[in-house]
Amino acid sequence: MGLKELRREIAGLAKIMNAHDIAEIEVTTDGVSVKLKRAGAPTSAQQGREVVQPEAPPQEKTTFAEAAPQARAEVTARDNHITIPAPMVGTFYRAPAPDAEPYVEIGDVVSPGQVVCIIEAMKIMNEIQAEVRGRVVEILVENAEPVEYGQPLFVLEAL
Amino acid sequence: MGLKELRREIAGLAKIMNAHDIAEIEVTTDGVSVKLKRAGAPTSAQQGREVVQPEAPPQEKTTFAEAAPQARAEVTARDNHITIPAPMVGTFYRAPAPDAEPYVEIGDVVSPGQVVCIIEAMKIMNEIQAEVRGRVVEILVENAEPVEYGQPLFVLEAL
Amino acid sequence: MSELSIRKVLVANRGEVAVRIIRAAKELGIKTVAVYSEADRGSLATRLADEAYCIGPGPSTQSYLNVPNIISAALLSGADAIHPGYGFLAENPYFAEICESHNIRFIGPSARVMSVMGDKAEAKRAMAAAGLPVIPGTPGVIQDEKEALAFAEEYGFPVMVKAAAGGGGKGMRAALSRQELVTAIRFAQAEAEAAFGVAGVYLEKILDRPRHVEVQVLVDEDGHAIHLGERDCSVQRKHQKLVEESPSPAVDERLRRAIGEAAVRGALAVGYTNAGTMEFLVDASGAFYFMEMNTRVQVEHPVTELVTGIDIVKAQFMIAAGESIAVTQNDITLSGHAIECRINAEDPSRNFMPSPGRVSSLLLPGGPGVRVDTALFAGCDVPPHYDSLIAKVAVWGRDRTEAIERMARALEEIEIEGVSTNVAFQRRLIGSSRFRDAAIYCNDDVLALVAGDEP
Amino acid sequence: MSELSIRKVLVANRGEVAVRIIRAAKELGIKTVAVYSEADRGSLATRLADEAYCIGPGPSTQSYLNVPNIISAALLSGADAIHPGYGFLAENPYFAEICESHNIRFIGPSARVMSVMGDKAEAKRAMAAAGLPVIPGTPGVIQDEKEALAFAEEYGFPVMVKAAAGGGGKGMRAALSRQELVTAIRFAQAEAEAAFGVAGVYLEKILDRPRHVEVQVLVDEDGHAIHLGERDCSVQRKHQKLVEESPSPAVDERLRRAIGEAAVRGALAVGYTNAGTMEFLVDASGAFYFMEMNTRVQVEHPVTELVTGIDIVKAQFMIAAGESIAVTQNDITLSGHAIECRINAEDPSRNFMPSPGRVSSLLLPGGPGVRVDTALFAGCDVPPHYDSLIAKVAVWGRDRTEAIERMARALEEIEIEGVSTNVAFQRRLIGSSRFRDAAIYCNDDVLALVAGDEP
Repeated sequence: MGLKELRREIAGLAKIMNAHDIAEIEVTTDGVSVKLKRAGAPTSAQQGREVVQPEAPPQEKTTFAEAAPQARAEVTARDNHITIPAPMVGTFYRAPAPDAEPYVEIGDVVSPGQVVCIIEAMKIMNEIQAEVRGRVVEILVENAEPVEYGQPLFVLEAL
Repeated sequence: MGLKELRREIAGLAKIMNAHDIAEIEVTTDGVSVKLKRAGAPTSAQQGREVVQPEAPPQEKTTFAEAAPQARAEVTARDNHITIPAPMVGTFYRAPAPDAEPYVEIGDVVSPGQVVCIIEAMKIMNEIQAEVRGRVVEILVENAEPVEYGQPLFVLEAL
Repeated sequence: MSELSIRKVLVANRGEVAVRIIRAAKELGIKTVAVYSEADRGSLATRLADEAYCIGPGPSTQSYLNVPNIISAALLSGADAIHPGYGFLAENPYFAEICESHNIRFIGPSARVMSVMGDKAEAKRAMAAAGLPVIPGTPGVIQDEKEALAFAEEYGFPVMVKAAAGGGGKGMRAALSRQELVTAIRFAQAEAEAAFGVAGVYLEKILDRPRHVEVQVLVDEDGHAIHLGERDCSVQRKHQKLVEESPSPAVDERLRRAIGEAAVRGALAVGYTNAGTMEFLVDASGAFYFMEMNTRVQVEHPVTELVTGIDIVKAQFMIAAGESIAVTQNDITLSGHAIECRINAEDPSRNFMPSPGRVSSLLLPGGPGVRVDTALFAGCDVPPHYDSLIAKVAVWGRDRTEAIERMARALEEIEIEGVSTNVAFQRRLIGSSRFRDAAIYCNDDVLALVAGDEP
Repeated sequence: MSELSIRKVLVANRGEVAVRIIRAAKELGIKTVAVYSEADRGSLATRLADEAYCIGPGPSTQSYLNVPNIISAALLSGADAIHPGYGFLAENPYFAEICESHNIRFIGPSARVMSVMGDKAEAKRAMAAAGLPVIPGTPGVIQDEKEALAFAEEYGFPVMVKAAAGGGGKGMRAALSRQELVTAIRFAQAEAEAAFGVAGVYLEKILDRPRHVEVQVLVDEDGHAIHLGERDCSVQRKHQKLVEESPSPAVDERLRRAIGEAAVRGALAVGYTNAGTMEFLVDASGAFYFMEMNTRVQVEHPVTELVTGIDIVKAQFMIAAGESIAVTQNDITLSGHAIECRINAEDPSRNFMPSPGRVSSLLLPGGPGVRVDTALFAGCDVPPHYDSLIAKVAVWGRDRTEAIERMARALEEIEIEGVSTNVAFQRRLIGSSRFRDAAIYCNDDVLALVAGDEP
């Protein structure tokens, strides 16, 4: 890594330190080692260096999907849980018709290719299929609610 | 990396430090190792490598006092070294007259109340006195140079 | 506040223009819906809008060009209008039609007019029919050298020989004299044959020191039309505008009236509505020629706003809402002088390669006479998927000299860390004697000009 | 670029006004020297200036009021002029004199004029002598009730009885009728006696719905004087201006001419030079009365710049450099409407207590018609030693309605984290019906007004 590239990283770290009142940062990776220490802060040996996570963008105002994550169009794994995100913008329906049974309920086991819900977009009903086998442990959206691209719809437990 | 190129990077680092109140930065990459430390901060064992001195505030363009630190009107201690800063803006003179002997030389021991230099401000000659006893180890400003408020003039070794 | 028939608008764009549109809507009391790609999560537009919907991943084909997702977001959010900004879907008649078919007002001209003016050849024919001068050229492929010589004789040298199937400079030759013309035709035909398999060439007049001068027009749905004077966008690099100003240093009151009237006449001839820009070339003699029309808001619209006091994006909303234009041509005067510099995330030292990244620190210029349009903030990302335009610095001055001094000052203030930008290049450009003398023309190599001006 | 007789200016101030002055100087090609206290190390002014000198510790008595250090810095840096901004040394005739004695141009009027106009009573006498109306009052302490009644009869009720030795509202009583007047005098005398040991009182007319209307004047060293119209600064909290606008909604063309001519006459009568502001009270009938003169640039000068296009700080430099004012009164027209909101680092929920600290994140408004004057940047400090003004948000609109809508939009955009500010309070103020109706007067309790307007 060049020093110029590295500087950008250090600026990011410094900002993090400033925003989070970190006293020092020491980084060693791929032959690069960086150490930052804040002024004013007690420069003593503090253990348990804080690891700062990439912070959330400030003040995002989505009307729905308040926890809209970095979801991908493909399923994303978290522990042994798998999320099915919305592949398009539209209205989420759990059943093929208002009086019909929902495609899936909590506890159901779904297989790849099985339809789990419908998203209506521009008056077209799009069947959304599971891509992996798993047990439905959570349904994150109410019936007939709007969903945005990437919004998590179901949580499956991988089987 | 050429020294010129490196200097630009160091300037960038210094700017980052100042903007974010960082005490020290130490970087090792691609055979280059850089370490920066801010002035006011209590120093931890510093040796070897490039030590970039207390940097100027971001893009500060003083014509003089390139190393203007966070100096106070009172002397500030660093290890057993004591700095005498300029208590006013003006022109620094080491001697009472152009052909006179300097008030002090390196190696001299000064006592509290002893005149160490003159700062001329608005045509008035102000005698600057030592406030503590110590041996002069460094004279930081050339004769007849302008000094700004707080700029370090002498380094004494406390006795 | 507002009693407009538009209550909520979806902004089908990103970056500075999305922010610009949201600002106009807010001032009109219109609710705003931002849409964003995954790469633009947390962008300024999403922060400023009342609502924000993710419409797809970073690549624009899957997000900002994803018509079903954009229309769905509009329907779900209850937006009754869509503003397309510039670029992306702004000049796509198909998209305008889909909006209409969903009872969503498309902020722009009708799909029909957009189709006509979107086809450069058709637009030229329509404008010629409306009596606008177009760049003289042979009516089509020349049949023989005699026809070419006759054309050159009539319009004078130099002329350009162009391959009918051309593109990318292939099959293009300039000719300064009769002898050169014959050679040029043969060369161009041979090159065209080799490159495109078709030897046909046509001739066009080459203009002396051409300037890009465009006229902003506004037409409401009752056919009331005005123009807001001209912008001079002659400072370009590879056909990319770099600096725009209004008024044009090359346009006097007489020419302003003539070119403005021509622009309005052309717009009315095709039944144009809403804001649009008629682009002309003006040569050293002051003759002007229609080039093309942009059927949307332009990147450089702020310079016109600064000298006329008219908010063009608000006017777009008002017109789309069926309101009449409240001012007459006589109310429009160009007061003072405005200049805009485009700030791009690109590296001039590496052939202006785009430079995406995270903006680690940011200082934007301010104070008297300075306007900044940007979606930047400290800590924001400049994604690699989109146009490199990240900020527009515009200034107003009592005259061109004050505007230039102010722009130099503003460019000195600006600090963008984390991505490479063309700020230093723009500083040199604005400080160059050629710019100060208003002596940069469309066909100039700006890079060389600026380099030559170095101390 | 510049051939001014001023080549290098030391800016003897801090914060937004130091930045404002540096911007003007840069546009004129004048080199800039910033001075800063230890609390302002790394401030925006020091970053933008060509040179920067530390002149003392945080407290202003030891830095920005430290005349020897400031003069030394000017001498050492070779500055040939000092701009004092507003506050600090701006209206200190002693400082102006010291500058002159060191051959440093003081950017402002002469020390002599500053002395005259700096003494409120003397200024009133001088302006009355020049034929300007001053607020009617008894010539001095009243001798008996008969004199008081005669005064009230002549000028009409209501009148204010004020202790000659007064201050802080003590010994002040309003009277609406003859009967009340007699009582008021006795009460005021008793209160004055108790508070100050002196019973003497005088009378002043109480104005009906008074507005603070001030006129910006420019006078060059040849005595060529113009005014730049008026600013309305009636929206105040405890005599602190909060919102300023130009033109005044209460001033018509006739009154503008009258008050403007009076301002120019007054300035010329005392031999005033450079930029200055004549402050008047205007009552509901349109009568105006001289209050005082500010012999420096005002915080609220941007609103005048926005409607006239004149750069007032540049004009200060030009005049100080001996240049003539290039425009005549007829060239000055107020175009559109401008409003400024002062953004202070203070906590409205804690009685507007100052709120110093570090600005952790910052988003300033931009886009059409918005001007921000500030020294803030993300990561900067707001030191506890100084005035709480941290930013000025000014907008321009074609009319007052557009300006209000634009200000509402700008205030919605602004985000300052790390210190408490009055932004939310300003939003409510600008959104209030009383402000929209231009029905806020100097004597109104703005806090109550805004609270009463809550839904």
